[in-house]
Amino acid sequence: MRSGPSTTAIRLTGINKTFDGIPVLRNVDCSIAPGSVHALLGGNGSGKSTLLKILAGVHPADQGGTITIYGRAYAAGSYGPAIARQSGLRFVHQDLGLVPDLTVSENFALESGYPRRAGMAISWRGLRRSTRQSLESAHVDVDPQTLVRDLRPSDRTLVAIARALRDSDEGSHVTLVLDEPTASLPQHEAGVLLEAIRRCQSRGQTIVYVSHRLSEVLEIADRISVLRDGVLVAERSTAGLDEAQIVALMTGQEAREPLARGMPEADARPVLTVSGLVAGPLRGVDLTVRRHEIVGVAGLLGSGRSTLLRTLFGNARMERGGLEVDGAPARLRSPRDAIRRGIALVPEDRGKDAAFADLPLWENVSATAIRSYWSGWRMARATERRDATRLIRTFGIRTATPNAPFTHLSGGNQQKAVLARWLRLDPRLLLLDEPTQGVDAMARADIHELIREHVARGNAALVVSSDFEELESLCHRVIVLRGGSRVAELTGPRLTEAAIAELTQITPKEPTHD
Amino acid sequence: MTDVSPDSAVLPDQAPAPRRTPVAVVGRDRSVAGVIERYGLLLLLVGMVVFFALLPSSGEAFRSAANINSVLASQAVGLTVALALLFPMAAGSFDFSVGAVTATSSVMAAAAVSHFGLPLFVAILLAVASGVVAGAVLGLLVARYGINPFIATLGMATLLGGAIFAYTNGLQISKDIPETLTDLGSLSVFGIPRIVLAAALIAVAVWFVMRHTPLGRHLFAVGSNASAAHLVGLNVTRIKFLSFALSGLVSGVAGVLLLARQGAATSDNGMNMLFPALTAVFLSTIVIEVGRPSVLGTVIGVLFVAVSVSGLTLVGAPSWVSQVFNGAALLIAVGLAGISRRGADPARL
Amino acid sequence: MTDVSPDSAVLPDQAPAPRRTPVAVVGRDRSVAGVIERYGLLLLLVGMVVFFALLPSSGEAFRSAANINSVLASQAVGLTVALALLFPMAAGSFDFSVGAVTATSSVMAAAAVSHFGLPLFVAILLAVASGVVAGAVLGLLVARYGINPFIATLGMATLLGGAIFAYTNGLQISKDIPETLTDLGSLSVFGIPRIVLAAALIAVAVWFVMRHTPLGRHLFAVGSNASAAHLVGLNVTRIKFLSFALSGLVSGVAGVLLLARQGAATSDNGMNMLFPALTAVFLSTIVIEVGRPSVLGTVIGVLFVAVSVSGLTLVGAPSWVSQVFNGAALLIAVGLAGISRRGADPARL
Amino acid sequence: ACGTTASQSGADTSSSTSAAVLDAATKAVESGYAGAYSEPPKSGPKPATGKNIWVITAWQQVRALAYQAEQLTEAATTLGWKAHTCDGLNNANGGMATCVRQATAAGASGIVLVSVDCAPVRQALVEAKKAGVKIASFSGFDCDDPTQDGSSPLFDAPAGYSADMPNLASFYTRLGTMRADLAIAKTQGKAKVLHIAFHGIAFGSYVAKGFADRIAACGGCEIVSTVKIAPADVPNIRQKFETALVQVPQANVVAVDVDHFFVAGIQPALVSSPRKDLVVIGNECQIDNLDYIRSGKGQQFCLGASNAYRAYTTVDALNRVFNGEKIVPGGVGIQIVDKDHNLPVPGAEYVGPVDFAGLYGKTWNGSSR
Ligand SMILES: Nc1ncnc2c1ncn2[C@@H]1O[C@H](COP(=O)(O)OP(=O)(O)OP(=O)(O)O)[C@@H](O)[C@H]1O
Ligand SMILES: Nc1ncnc2c1ncn2[C@@H]1O[C@H](COP(=O)(O)OP(=O)(O)OP(=O)(O)O)[C@@H](O)[C@H]1O
Ligand SMILES: [Mg+2]
Ligand SMILES: [Mg+2]
Repeated sequence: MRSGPSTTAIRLTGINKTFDGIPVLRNVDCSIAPGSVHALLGGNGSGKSTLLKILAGVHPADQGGTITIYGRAYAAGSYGPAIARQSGLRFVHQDLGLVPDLTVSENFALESGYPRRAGMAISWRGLRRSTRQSLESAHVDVDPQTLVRDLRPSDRTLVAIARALRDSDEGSHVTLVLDEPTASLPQHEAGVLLEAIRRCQSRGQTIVYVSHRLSEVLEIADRISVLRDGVLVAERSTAGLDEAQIVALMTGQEAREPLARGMPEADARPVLTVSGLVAGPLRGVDLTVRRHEIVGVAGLLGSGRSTLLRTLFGNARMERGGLEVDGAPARLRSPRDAIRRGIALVPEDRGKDAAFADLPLWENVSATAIRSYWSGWRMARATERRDATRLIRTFGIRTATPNAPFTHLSGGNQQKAVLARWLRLDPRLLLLDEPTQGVDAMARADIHELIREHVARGNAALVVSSDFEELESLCHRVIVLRGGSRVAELTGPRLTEAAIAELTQITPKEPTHD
Repeated sequence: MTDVSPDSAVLPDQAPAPRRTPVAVVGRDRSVAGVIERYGLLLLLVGMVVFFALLPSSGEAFRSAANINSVLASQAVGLTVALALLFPMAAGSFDFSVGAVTATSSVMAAAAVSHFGLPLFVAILLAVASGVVAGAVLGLLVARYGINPFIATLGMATLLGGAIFAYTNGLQISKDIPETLTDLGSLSVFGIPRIVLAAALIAVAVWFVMRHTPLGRHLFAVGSNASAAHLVGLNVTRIKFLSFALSGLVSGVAGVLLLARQGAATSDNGMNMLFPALTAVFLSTIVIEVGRPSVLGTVIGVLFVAVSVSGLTLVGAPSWVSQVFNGAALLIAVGLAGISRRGADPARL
Repeated sequence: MTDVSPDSAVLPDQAPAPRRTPVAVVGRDRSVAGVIERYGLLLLLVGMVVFFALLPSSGEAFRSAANINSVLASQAVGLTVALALLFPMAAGSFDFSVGAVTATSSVMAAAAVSHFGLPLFVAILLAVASGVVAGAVLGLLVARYGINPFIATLGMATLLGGAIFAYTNGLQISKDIPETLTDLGSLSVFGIPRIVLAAALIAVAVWFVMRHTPLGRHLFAVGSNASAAHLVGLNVTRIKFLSFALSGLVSGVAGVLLLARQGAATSDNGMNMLFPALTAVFLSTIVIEVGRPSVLGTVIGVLFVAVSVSGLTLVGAPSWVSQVFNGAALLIAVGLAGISRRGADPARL
Repeated sequence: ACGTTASQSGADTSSSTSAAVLDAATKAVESGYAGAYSEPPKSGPKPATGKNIWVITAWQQVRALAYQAEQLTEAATTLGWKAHTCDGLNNANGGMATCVRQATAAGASGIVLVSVDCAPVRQALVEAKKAGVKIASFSGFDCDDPTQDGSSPLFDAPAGYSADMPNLASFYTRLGTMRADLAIAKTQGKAKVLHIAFHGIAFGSYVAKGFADRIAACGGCEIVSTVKIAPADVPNIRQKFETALVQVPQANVVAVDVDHFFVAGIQPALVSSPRKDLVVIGNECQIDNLDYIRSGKGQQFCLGASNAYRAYTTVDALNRVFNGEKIVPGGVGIQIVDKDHNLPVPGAEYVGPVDFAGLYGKTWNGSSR
């Protein structure tokens, strides 16, 4: 059946999908050449993840479509996860598909199957061994016995990727399908991933890749398909393309010029002063953030960036150190305290720390402001809904209705909703942990604009991002954390993506084989 | 790592099952399937009422004001107990102690007037306070020490049942229960039993708190994702604590109503009030605001069961029929909701 | 070209990558608090056994082999029912029907031999099959139609209770129950009651399935996060269905054991088996593998309650004492776990 | 098998009660007020020595059962035996059988079953018998009773309270018959009865049968509605009762087969009901029900059959079994209790007109001398 070279690895024809009567994909035809790196692009909510889930057999497509994999055609109704797996498809979904209460090795086994002893009992030892090997060959430093819920978000991503890259049942008919794998990965890890993708390609494997990091796409993709509002609007080679052209394809409009970053007033008063902060992995960090200033924090995986933000938000214990907010000493024992002092945190782990998954979107957007709608004797529900609806529009959150449960939103739109929730408070100090993860290029520009406007009104922001390009374009100043302390600060012309990358990277142990 | 929900892990103990997956757009789905899903139980209830009211063998008696009042009044206490359950359920915990707390409160009130000769209003205060204390202790255990609410509340229920028995020695307390109180259980105003009005008042109050105060919204936020609730500045410990304390408060009031209605406090441990209350609250999650427990839904759930008991008694169906009927009705009610939902979205799990 | 500001003391390429320590691994926490949390209930159980064994008023009788066997044997059926609960609980759903299914299966087996004169093994097959069918129906309702498991299983329990009553008319079936079967309930092998061995065998089988087969692990995966499980291609519908079918299977077996043990089938609806089973399963979540139900933990949970009942009976304590004791013991057991956990991690809320 | 059935008995063609029937009922009621007790046996074996017995009750939460256990303990202590009570916990997790087996394990010489019927503990009894434990019943039906499916009997000392009520079935049937006589007499043969029966419990079927049979024999009487309460219905009993009362406005008698049903909801329903003209007859004179009768509201009658006396009779039977002798009936009767007759002082249980303790003491001591 797998004899004879196919000209396409995967061909999707006439794929339609509706949720609750709302069309999400409309008659999508798409083909992917074997051995190519094929990027699937589109704005938030354009249907990329849905398309990939259909390819995974997780969502059934509406009647009429066909999925063809290496020459074998399946009607939409007869396709399922088992077929996808047998056909050599491996996935890293946008929300990873890791089960939090199982160990890393069990999460591997969920997809690759459990090794058995004598055809009966699970061979736990064998599973641990094979998992450790897969993790090692993907350069992921995680104990296979750890529960996934105890991993940091970035490690979770790495684990999911390592699971997809596992080199059991190797073969050229393997297709890797990656949905925004690098959204919250620091540059180094992202680099390792891209390297691995190239290696897979060189083995003849096919890669389908979704990302909002267009530079990355241009770097590795051979071809791109662009979705707009569920319609496939373009499919072409990357040769000769630039980012602006891609954005134009995604939006149907000319790309806007990125705005130059303004410089803060020289004599600005500090909003936040931290001295000798010791918490978790942090070993004495000094930091000042002034009014009108956006300060970036760069560092490696596990360098303590999130811990820094969480400490400043009262959500992690500060073991030692001094903290001043607006010139006055502050003791933040809980997020509540922090919010009272005008601090806001957009956490990096959306699913765990931000999403009220089953509550409607409008309640999610209102979550930080519930009390303010108390009119003395009852909730001003109408006002609350109106305000939420306005914010949904301002932040360009794509949804059928403000009543849609949060989980039904696309990843990027969820992130926008979380941002909206915090920006509406007009906080003095915005703490942003991977603020634009999963957000499309256009919306990211809009969000950057909102942050700049916010800061321009006399506030400040502290931004953690693994996307150094974002740090460069957004921040006035970037500090670099390493080994629990601040090792560098970049400002002005020295603040470039390359400089940040260089400062954060440690002896990049290049993959030795191949 | 600050983790708000301690070891919620695999068990459904923290979040009651219906709220794990959002089943549909809350309150706004106007498709046919959506309407069936949201109003299915109400339609079944109405259908049942019409059926028994028109059936020759039951109709006349069923339609009589006396019977309607009896059906309503008989559910007043049960409804109040179910309302008490709503708070912890909204905040994501089970509370298996509501029945036992209600029973304790009723014994407390009866003992206060009958054994200690305290004035009625003091007795009522004591009874309600006993409910609040029981709730507060549970709140402390669950919210502050992160104890599995199922075991904590079941332990509390067992303990209270034992305490009631130890105190009453299995006898009921019926002497000197003031008529002011029992009148509340027996008399009517404008043809409506007072106790029904009392329960309705409590229902409105609970509805108001759940729907029109920040606390109500906070409860749902904590129930949905405690960690996220903590990070938007809610005091999760306090809110969980309050959910149990409020549950105790309402259970305490239910105990006073129970005494008013029975005219005596029995040594019953109240556990038989638990399942009807749980059923009503769970039924409420498939009505109107699908996916979350609601006051209106609870009222419908309580009536649903009460009407079937009354109607089947009138028809003269043997006991097993009413059991089989109730079982089947539950399955049909939720089945209807489930199937209409599926019809709307075959993709859903 | 890259300008490093003055405060960069350390060179970029020398900083060691921070070694990440996993915060908590199931079954690996070796701190004192962790041990108390994981073994607290076991320690309490051992303490209780020692206490009753040494107490003059109960010691001699309590220590006797006959009493030990009687305590163990008395819990064989209860343990099996609790084990039946484990599957749906692991997969994240409540199952309130296990008791009713057990009762149905025992009536089925008794009716088959007594009323229809079928051979014993056919009767057993029928009984077990009836459990599987009930479980499968529930599985269909919950897994396929997304019906709230609480209402579905409670509806099923009510329905089965009614059906049992309709069939037995409230009477018992005790004629012609074969001795081969009742011997299983009464006799011992090597001094151990056969029924204990049977329950132990079932426990080992359940443990094996839960821990050492993909299906068992898939149950936990679905219970932990159904949508993630769905994303990795697990057939969530099928797994949930199987969890109920397996629960029905084990309940069916429990029914046969019940018949063997009682020597007669009663018209009881089995609901009184539910709470002990639920309690044991919830207690199991605070033992050994904290946060998830386990077979070993369930065994400990069952024994915990059984030993207290036996000991207190021998001491001659009045009924309310054993209730208060049980309630308090539950609270203490989980309280200990909760407090030691807090001690271990001050950052936790 | 319908819960609400109009009487279809052969008597309904004649619409009035014959004088003979009314007369018989009135006589029965008169003797009922007097109390149809006789006396304990005058002779018997001397108390067996070194015995320890286990009293196994269905559920100690039920006050009546706890009281019966106390009385059994007291009687056993009088004989110089050790007595131990075990709570069957309403058979949660087979608690009743557990008790039997625990008693066997603890080396009991005898067990007394209180409200524990044979079938649910059958296998445990078989084991106990093998171990030489003697089995007595205070109020449990033996396995040969039709309600227990009529297999072979297992009790050594089945309950037998008097010569004319030699077994439990006849005892409970008699309670029903007496209630019917009371209803007939109090309505001058025009009883229109709302009958609340306990369905699905062994004794309930006998009580209901005794009642229904007697009413059927009364031409002018009729059971206008029967509400059958199964154990699962007890929580809903008030509503079921109120609904039924609405349906039968013509009823003038409420006959309730179990006193506990009053506590469970019928009493408050009656108290708040506008129907003050009803004759309300309960069953076995539980202590709470005596208070109801005393209060003058709701329940007006109950039928006392001294629990304490029954306890002594049971223990006496067990003593005879220990001594290898035949059981002798005890002489327990049934007495009508109302506001003006036979009501014990407040807070006291009904013990009946006979000094059974003294008489049994004499029997036991006399023979030991
Ligand atoms: N389960 C669901 N129920 C209802 N609507 C859904 C569901 N899943 C996705 N949608 C809707 O389908 C649309 C496409 O979502 P999808 O996740 O495919 O977008 P995406 O292109 O991956 O976006 P992003 O870049 O933000 O990840 C969105 O409007 C979303 O709201
Ligand atoms: N209280 C603590 N004591 C010791 N180690 C801790 C503590 N809190 C967190 N850590 C560890 O410190 C490391 C840094 O975590 P953090 O999430 O702050 O890093 P990060 O730079 O944000 O990494 P990422 O790239 O994953 O977002 C993690 O390995 C975490 O497990
Ligand atoms: Mg997406
Ligand atoms: Mg981080």
